[in-house]
Order: sequence, then structure tokens, then C-alpha cells
Amino acid sequence: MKARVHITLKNGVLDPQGKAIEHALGNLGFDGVEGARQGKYIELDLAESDATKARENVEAMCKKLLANTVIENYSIELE
Amino acid sequence: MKARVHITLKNGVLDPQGKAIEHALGNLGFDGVEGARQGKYIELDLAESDATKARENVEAMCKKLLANTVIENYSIELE
Amino acid sequence: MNDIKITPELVKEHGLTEAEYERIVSAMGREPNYTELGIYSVMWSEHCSYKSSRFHLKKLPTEAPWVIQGPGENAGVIDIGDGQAAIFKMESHNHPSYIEPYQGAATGVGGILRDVFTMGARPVANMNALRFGEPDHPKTRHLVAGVVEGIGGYGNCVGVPTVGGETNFDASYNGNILVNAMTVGLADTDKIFYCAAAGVGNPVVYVGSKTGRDGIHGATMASTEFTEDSEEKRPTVQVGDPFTEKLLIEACLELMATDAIIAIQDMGAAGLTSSSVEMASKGGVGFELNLDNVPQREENMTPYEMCLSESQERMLMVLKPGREEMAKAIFEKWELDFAVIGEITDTGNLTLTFGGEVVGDMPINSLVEDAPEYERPYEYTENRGKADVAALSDLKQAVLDLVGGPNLASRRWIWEQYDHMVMGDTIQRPGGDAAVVRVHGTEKALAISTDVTPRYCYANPYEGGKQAVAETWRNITAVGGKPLAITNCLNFGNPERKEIMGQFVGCLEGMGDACRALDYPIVSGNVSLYNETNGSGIMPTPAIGGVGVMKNSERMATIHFKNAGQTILMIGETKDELGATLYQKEIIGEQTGEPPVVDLDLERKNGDFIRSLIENGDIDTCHDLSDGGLIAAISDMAITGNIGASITLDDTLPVHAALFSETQARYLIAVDADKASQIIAKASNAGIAVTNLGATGGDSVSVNDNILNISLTELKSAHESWFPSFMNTAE
Amino acid sequence: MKSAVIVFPGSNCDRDMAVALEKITGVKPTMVWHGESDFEKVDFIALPGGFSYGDYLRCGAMSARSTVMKEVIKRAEAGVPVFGVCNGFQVLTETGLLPGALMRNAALKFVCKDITLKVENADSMFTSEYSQGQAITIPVAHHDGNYFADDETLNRISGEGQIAFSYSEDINGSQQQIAGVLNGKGNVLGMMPHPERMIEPALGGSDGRALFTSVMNALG
Ligand SMILES: Nc1ncnc2c1ncn2[C@@H]1O[C@H](COP(=O)(O)OP(=O)(O)O)[C@@H](O)[C@H]1O
Ligand SMILES: [Mg+2]
Repeated sequence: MKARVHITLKNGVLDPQGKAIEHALGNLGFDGVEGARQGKYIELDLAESDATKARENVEAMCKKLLANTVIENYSIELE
Repeated sequence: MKARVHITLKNGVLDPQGKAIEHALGNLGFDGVEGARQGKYIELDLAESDATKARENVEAMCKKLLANTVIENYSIELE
Repeated sequence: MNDIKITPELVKEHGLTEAEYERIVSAMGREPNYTELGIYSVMWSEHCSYKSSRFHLKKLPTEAPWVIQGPGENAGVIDIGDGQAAIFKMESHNHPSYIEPYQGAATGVGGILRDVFTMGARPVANMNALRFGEPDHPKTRHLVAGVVEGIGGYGNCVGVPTVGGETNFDASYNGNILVNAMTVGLADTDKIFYCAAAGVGNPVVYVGSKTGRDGIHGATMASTEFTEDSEEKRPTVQVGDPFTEKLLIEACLELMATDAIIAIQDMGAAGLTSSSVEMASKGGVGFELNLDNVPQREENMTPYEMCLSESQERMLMVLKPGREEMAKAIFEKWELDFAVIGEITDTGNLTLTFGGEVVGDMPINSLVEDAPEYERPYEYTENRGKADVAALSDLKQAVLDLVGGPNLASRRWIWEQYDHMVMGDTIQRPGGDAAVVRVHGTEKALAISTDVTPRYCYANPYEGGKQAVAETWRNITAVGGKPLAITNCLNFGNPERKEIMGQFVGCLEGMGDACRALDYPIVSGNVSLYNETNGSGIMPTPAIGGVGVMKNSERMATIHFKNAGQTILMIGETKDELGATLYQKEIIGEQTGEPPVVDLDLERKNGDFIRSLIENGDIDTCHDLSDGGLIAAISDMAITGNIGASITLDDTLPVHAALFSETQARYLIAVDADKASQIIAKASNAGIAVTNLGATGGDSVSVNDNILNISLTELKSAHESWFPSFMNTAE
Repeated sequence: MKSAVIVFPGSNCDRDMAVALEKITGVKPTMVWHGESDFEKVDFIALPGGFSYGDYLRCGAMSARSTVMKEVIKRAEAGVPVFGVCNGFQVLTETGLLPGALMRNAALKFVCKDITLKVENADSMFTSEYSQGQAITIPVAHHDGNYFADDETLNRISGEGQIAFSYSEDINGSQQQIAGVLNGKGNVLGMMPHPERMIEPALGGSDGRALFTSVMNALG
């Protein structure tokens, strides 16, 4: 099955990329952008077909590698 | 309203980051990861409340700035 | 796939003319199949075959006692003494960088690095020569940002310092930027690797990244003119993977330390095809490749795609029999793919098998030697006569506009994005005349500079060609280096036009004469033609990359003034040569007249004199004069040293000529007064023109008391602020 | 002083670090490959700069989880001095040996230049040869040097003297312009600037030497 992982910065962590996007959009004349945040999006193809096990697995991957839990949150969707 | 934008590499475009993630997960003992791809995930807060207009706007932002349409695809969700 | 019928349209789509197709049929003795057509089309493209340029390139001087390997291999090799060699080359990545600036520039750096480490060298320095359109062209900012980020992104990650380059803006590059990258590497003279394959039955090995459908037909793209809809040719853009490149460098160098490799070649333009053809052709052997064994990134790849893919970070090697396992262990340690994909045969053919069938079988000779060679008609550029270039009443504004304008302003914004110090041997950083990189663990150093003045080449290709070579020679000399050899990247428009071909021939003749006069041969290079958009060509831009050596790197000159109260001397004489100068272009807004003429004997004489002063430890402050003339050079020296200068000009020339003329073979030096009189005496004895211009000191640059007086603060702010404020302006 | 330089795939300042260590300590360091689970006993461990794993995913993330780092963490906890420069600093924060995280530079650009640093703590084993508040010139070369920690952590580290160096100007958006951080015990230092690039006048200065001589003195 497929896992879709979103990794986003925690609240209160300043986001240089998001800020830059907001700024650049303003410069390009896009009004009304009140905030921008940039995160990562990772797609994984898994051999596992059991959803519970797959989720556990991906959860572990996030904790161990994919996210830095000092500054990031993650969320997992399975398909 | 809020826009969620996913930016992913086009099919066939080399994804060095995804490849490295796949590899690293394998090294960490996670079996059964058959593929990994990394993309960007951007959240925008928009002043616009009309969904059609908002989508048009974000579409333009993607083309102009957020995505590199030479090698990337984008998809937009509104909330 | 191979049952696709070869139609005239298909032939045309492959960039081949009818006559060329006929030639293929007669070389093969039959019609090619689809895969074979693809292979011929890339091998016979301008990019791979040099069909328009070969005839003229043959006339360039390529020999000297210190040349170990001239053009014809992946890079040129020169002897720098003590059993060590410098290996270097410059290459263009113009079209891809226009389409996708970040990846285009990044993969350009990756490609040139491979050309150099393929030969056994550890890359030690990168340079980049960049030409963009006018600053206010809507695309320029985006292209500058992307190209610079791409060059940095790749070089920084690989860990090779990017130590210098050049950057110009001109309208002729609006639709066709130039991104030329150069790499210099070091190797032991007895450990240099070549690409000639040998030994029937020996294994052909593929290492590096897997093959995908990247950049199929990149080589043919680089060989055609641009039109508006070229921007649709997007999938041909490749993504660079500098991390893999770094691993590949380390793995290759580790394997090269053994005796397992017979021949090695990077997969550049036209990937697997051109690398195997080149190795076989050089070795006079045949290759049989089993495409099933090619490591593949994507599913269902056809032989056509595998042969033409330009996936990056791949190499091809011929190993001694029995060494496969040992080599494989090295590549596995570095987590890279390793596959035996074929062997050497005695057939003289490139034979491709796939799924148990032969899918291509072509005589190697026909792919290389039978490639067309054109002696295209040409027409020399007409002499433009002497320009009458006006003086301006507001000299100060003119100087500020020049020194703080797009073509002279500090490039700090660029080089601060490049790691120019990694490897711990950069002893002259960007901002001077030439970059200087120590030969690791020795007293020696390499001095490197890239130069060309396209304005001159356009006005007078012959003089411009001479000047480009002479300027690198002068820049290397100005830091104290002995210039040894050059590489080049010849960027021109459509060679099927007579006047463009005339520019090409003229520049080459000028380059050749300069190389001969300065004992400064050409050891490698690259040609990029068809740099045109909608029929309007770029200015002829034969970028030259020069390499010199310094025996004692402690004796090195830099441009910044070091002490107040020193005497400023000019070596060489200023003539009224304002035609085709930067002053004329940017301040007067005209581009007319003949450019300055390089007197090659004088160039050599003045340069040898300067170098001997530096080598003797007589001077440590020196700057050559080029774009913007005397005042631009003084300003550079004052700004970087944060020490002013006051100079006095005699009245042999009108002031604007004295300040802005771009007469060649001139240098400025600053020394203590007693040393200055010795140097003046020495120069006079040697018949070298020397002028005492004045002294360093104060907080402004002033000329003849009042004619001109600019504070350092004003100068510095003009010089440093242009680039950042240009790049920070919203589009 | 016997030292080890850890080499990850993609490290590219490993040689620079080794050259500096050898020049200053007179002893050639051992180069330790990331896959090793053990290595000889050393007095000092250096994690070099560069782009381990290409800086893909997050700088230092993959290296922090490598086999050798388990051993490095163990030794750090046992008191062996561990020093991370640039990518090495990123690796140290990713392992949790040092607090905080290093994010993309605020201007989103790679920045390579000399910078003036202020020595914030001259009492540590890495900085004793500097004087408190001394201004030193050391180059930076990084894309992700923007130091972040939550307020509580910031208060703690500044209160406990764990901030070793700060930038004299804002070059990357780091909180409090933090350039280098010590662990609580003072035997682990991570910093973005490269002292190993400033060890002789030919390279632009020698302000980096004192860092290494401080450690030599501390080790006796
Ligand atoms: N693209 C670039 N990358 C790095 N350094 C550059 C670049 N462009 C210019 N420079 C540096 O800026 C300085 C001035 O360049 P230039 O005016 O071309 O020098 P010169 O007139 O001596 O040839 C040189 O030190 C050069 O290496
Ligand atoms: Mg110069």
C-alpha cells in the first residue's frame, strides 16, 4: 500500500521558507496572502498490506528519521 | 480561506531526495519500502473567500512561483 | 519499437538533413532501424561531431613541452612539475540553463566535474563564466538567481570550491544566456586515465546512477536554434544529484588507485552511446552491450531510450579481466550501482542486444570518422574604423555609473553563494584578477582565470579572439602566476550564416595567434553553436579559461592597496582606444569603432616584467587594466583595500581617454617610494613603459586634484550595492 | 592528542578537518567511516562539515542515525570531547546531543564569507584560549545555519553558558545570532562557522587555531 506523510513545522517554530514565499507572492502582486507555511510531503510505497501494521511502521519511520520532532509534526494517511 | 498545495516531481524526473530516503529507511532496518518520493507541501491563508477566485489565484501562484513547472506538478485543495 | 518506420519527417525530427541520412545509409550499407537512427543523430549532431567547427579547430596550437594531453580526451593535461599534472576543461550548458536555470546550471557543473575526474584527477577548483541579458529584461533576474543557485547547489554539495568566474549582461543574451563551467583537477603524471578501450573480451562496466528517460536528445537540442516554443521542450531537462556525484568521485578515485582500470569515460551528452562509441573508436575495437543489464530507474525503457538517455552521474569503464569483484566492492561501499553490461569485441562494431535480440549493429568508424564535416562559407566582419567617443562633463557620475553598473559592479552577491574555501587551499578568493588555489601539501599554487570581452569579438573577431586569450594570460600574470595553457568554450550563433561563421573563424585565428605568441596552447575545449533565438544571435563569445602555476605561493600579488603613502605605477602605455569600450557602451550608449588592439609582443614583455617583480618579492599589489580602463582598476584597488589614491595625469591624452581607454598590456602596481624608483629604473632599462601616477592614501580617489574626486564611501557603495539591489528588486 | 574524524557519505570538509588537526596537534587523526560500530580509543572526536547524504531530507538527519553515531553518542556521554562543525553541528542537534535545530537560512541562500564572531563563553574546554567577549574572524559556508530552539531551551542555554559563539551580525536568522552551542556538560560543541579554515595567514587568518589548542590544553 501507499503512505502519504505530511511533515509540517510546529506552531511557534519560525518558518523561513514560508516567510519567503509569503514575501515573494506579495512582491509578485498577489494580494491577500495572509500566511504561508512550507512543509514536506513524502510518498512511500509499502510492501505491507495490513493497514494497522503499515501505520505502525510509518509512525516509527517518522519518529526515527522522517521528522525532527523537536521542530516538526507529522501526519500519516494510508491508501 | 485556506489552500493546501502539493508540489511533486513529474513522472520520470529523478528524485535524489526520495532515493536517499528510501535508502536510509532500508539502512535503518525498515523493510518493505519499495519507493519513496519527496515533494513540498505548502499551506496558504487567503483573504479571498470565493472558492473559484481563490483557486484561480493559487493556480497562478503555482505557475508563477510555487512550482517549477518544468519538472514539477502541483495540486491544489481549498478548505 | 524498432519497427517504427523511418520516414523523412522522422529523419528531420532527429536533426539530420536528407544528405546526412543518405550518408548514414551508405555508411551502414542499409537503412538504419529506429534505435540506430537515434544513435547516428546524436553522434552526428553538432554537439558531438563538431561538424561545423572541426575544420577550423584543427588549426589551433595545442602543443608545448609541458602539455601531456591536448584536445581529444575528456580534458587537457599539463605538467606542473614534481610529477604532478593539472587537468582542466570548460564546457557550456547554455540551452538547458535557459529552460531551467537551477538544474541546467547544476548539471553543467556536474558534467564538467566528471570530465575532469574521469582522467584520474581530484577536482580542486570550479570556475563559471556567465552571460545574461540586459538587467531590465523580464527574464534576467530569474535566470541569474537560478543559475547562481544551481552552480552553488551542485559545487557546494560536491565540496569543490567555486573560486571565480566572470559575469556580463548584454541585450544579445536576452533569449540565450551562456553558462560555461570550468573545472580544474590535480593528478600525478603517472596516474592519468584515458578513454581508449583495449583487450578483446574485457568487461565493459557501468557505474553510478541508474538510467532514466532524462534529457533524451539533449545533444540535438544543443545543436539547434531556439524558438519561442523551445520552452515546451521541457522533459529534456535533467535533475542533478550532487550527492551521488560526490560518491562517484570518491569511488572512482579509490578504484583508480588500483590497477584495475584500462579505460574510463564519463557519460555526458548522448550518454551511453557517445561514451561507448568514443571508447571503442579511440581503442580501435568493437563493443557489444547487453542493454538488459543497464541499471534502470524507470520501467519499460526501450533500447532507443537507454542509448540516448542523458541521466547524470554515470560512468563507463573497461576493466582488466578478473577485477570485477574488487571494483564492485568499492562501488558498493559507496552505495553506487555497478553492472557489467558488455565486452570488447574485434568486430569494430557497436552491437546492442536487448531481450536476446540484436537491436543495433553499427560500424564504429561510420559513427565517428564518417560523421559529416562542413567547411561552411564565411564572411569576415568589416572593419568599423576608429570611433569618435565623446567626453562627458560629469566625470564623477560617469565613474560611479560604470563602477556601480551591471558590468563592473562587485560580484560578491554571486560568490558568497559559492563555497569558495572548501578543501582549505584557496589562497586568493574571488574578487581579484585570478583565483589562486594551492596544490595541496606543497608550496606551489595554480592561478586560474576565465575571460573574454564579447564587445571586442563582435567589433573585430580577430582582435577579440586575441584579447580573450591575452586577458586570461594577463590576469594570471597579475597574481604572479606563469600562464601555461588554456581551455575554451566557443559560444556562437548559427554557423549556417556566413557572418556568424566569419566571427567564428576570425576569433579562432586571433586566439591561435595569441596562443602562439604567448606560448600558451589550447589543451581542451568545447563548442556551442546555434546560440540564437528567433534568428538573432549572441555576440561571439569565445570564453577562455587559463591556468598557470606559481612555484612559491607566498610570492603572490593581490589587487587591494595595502598601505597609504605607496607609489602607484602603471606598467604599459595608454593609447586613445575608446572604441568598443565599456565606457562607450554604458556611458555614451554607443557601440562603434574598432576595439583596442593587442600587441602580443608587448603583452608578453610587460607581463614577464610584472611576473618577475612578483616572483622576486618586489611587489605584492598588482591589478591588470581591462574593462573600464585605468579608473576602474584604481577604484577596485582602493575599494578592496579601503585606502584612497590620488593620481595625476599628464596631458598627452584627453582626460576621458586616459581614464577609460582600454588599451591592453597594462598593469597598476603600488609599492613603497624607494622600491618604486628601483622599478622605474629597471623598467627603463628593459625598455618598458612605466608611469608614476601618484600615491595611495586618503579616503577618496582623486585625479589631477579637482578634475575628479570621489570618496571611498561613494565608490564602495556604488560598487557593492548594484548587485544586491538589482536582485532584491521585485519583478 | 589523538583524534578521530568521522566520515559520512557526502562529508566534504573531512580532509580540511584532518589537515587542521594534524597541523595543530602534530598527530594525524584517524578517519572513521560511518558504517563502523567501534573505533580506537581517541581523546577527541570531530564531525566535519559538508553535505552528508547531500543534505537531503534534513541536514544531518540521516548521518545522525548512522551506525557510528551510536558509538559517538556513547563516548560523548562518557565525557569524550565531541566537536561538530557546520554539517557536524547539524548532526549533533539531530542526535539530540545538542539542543535546538538548524533550519534553512532566513534569506534562503547559501552564504560563504568571513564573519566576526563573539566568544560568549571563554570558560569551556573548547574556548579557554579565547578571552570572554573576544571578536574573532572565522568563515561560514552553509545553507542551513539558522539556529532555532524554543524559548525555554534558549533561556536555559543562555543561562547556563551553553552559547559558545554568536555572530556579530544577523547572517542567517539564528535566534540571538547564535553560532555555536555547548551541551550541558561542556564536552560537546557544535558550531556553524569553520575554525578549521582559519588556521594560517595564507587562508586569511589564524583565529581558528585557539579552539583546537584550547582542547589540547584541557586534555593536558
Ligand atoms: N560568476 C562568478 N563566479 C565567481 N566569481 C566571479 C563571477 N563573476 C565574476 N567573479 C569574480 O569577480 C572578479 C571580477 O571579475 P572580472 O571583472 O571578470 O575580473 P577581470 O576583469 O580581472 O577578469 C573576479 O575575481 C572574478 O573571479
Ligand atoms: Mg583582471
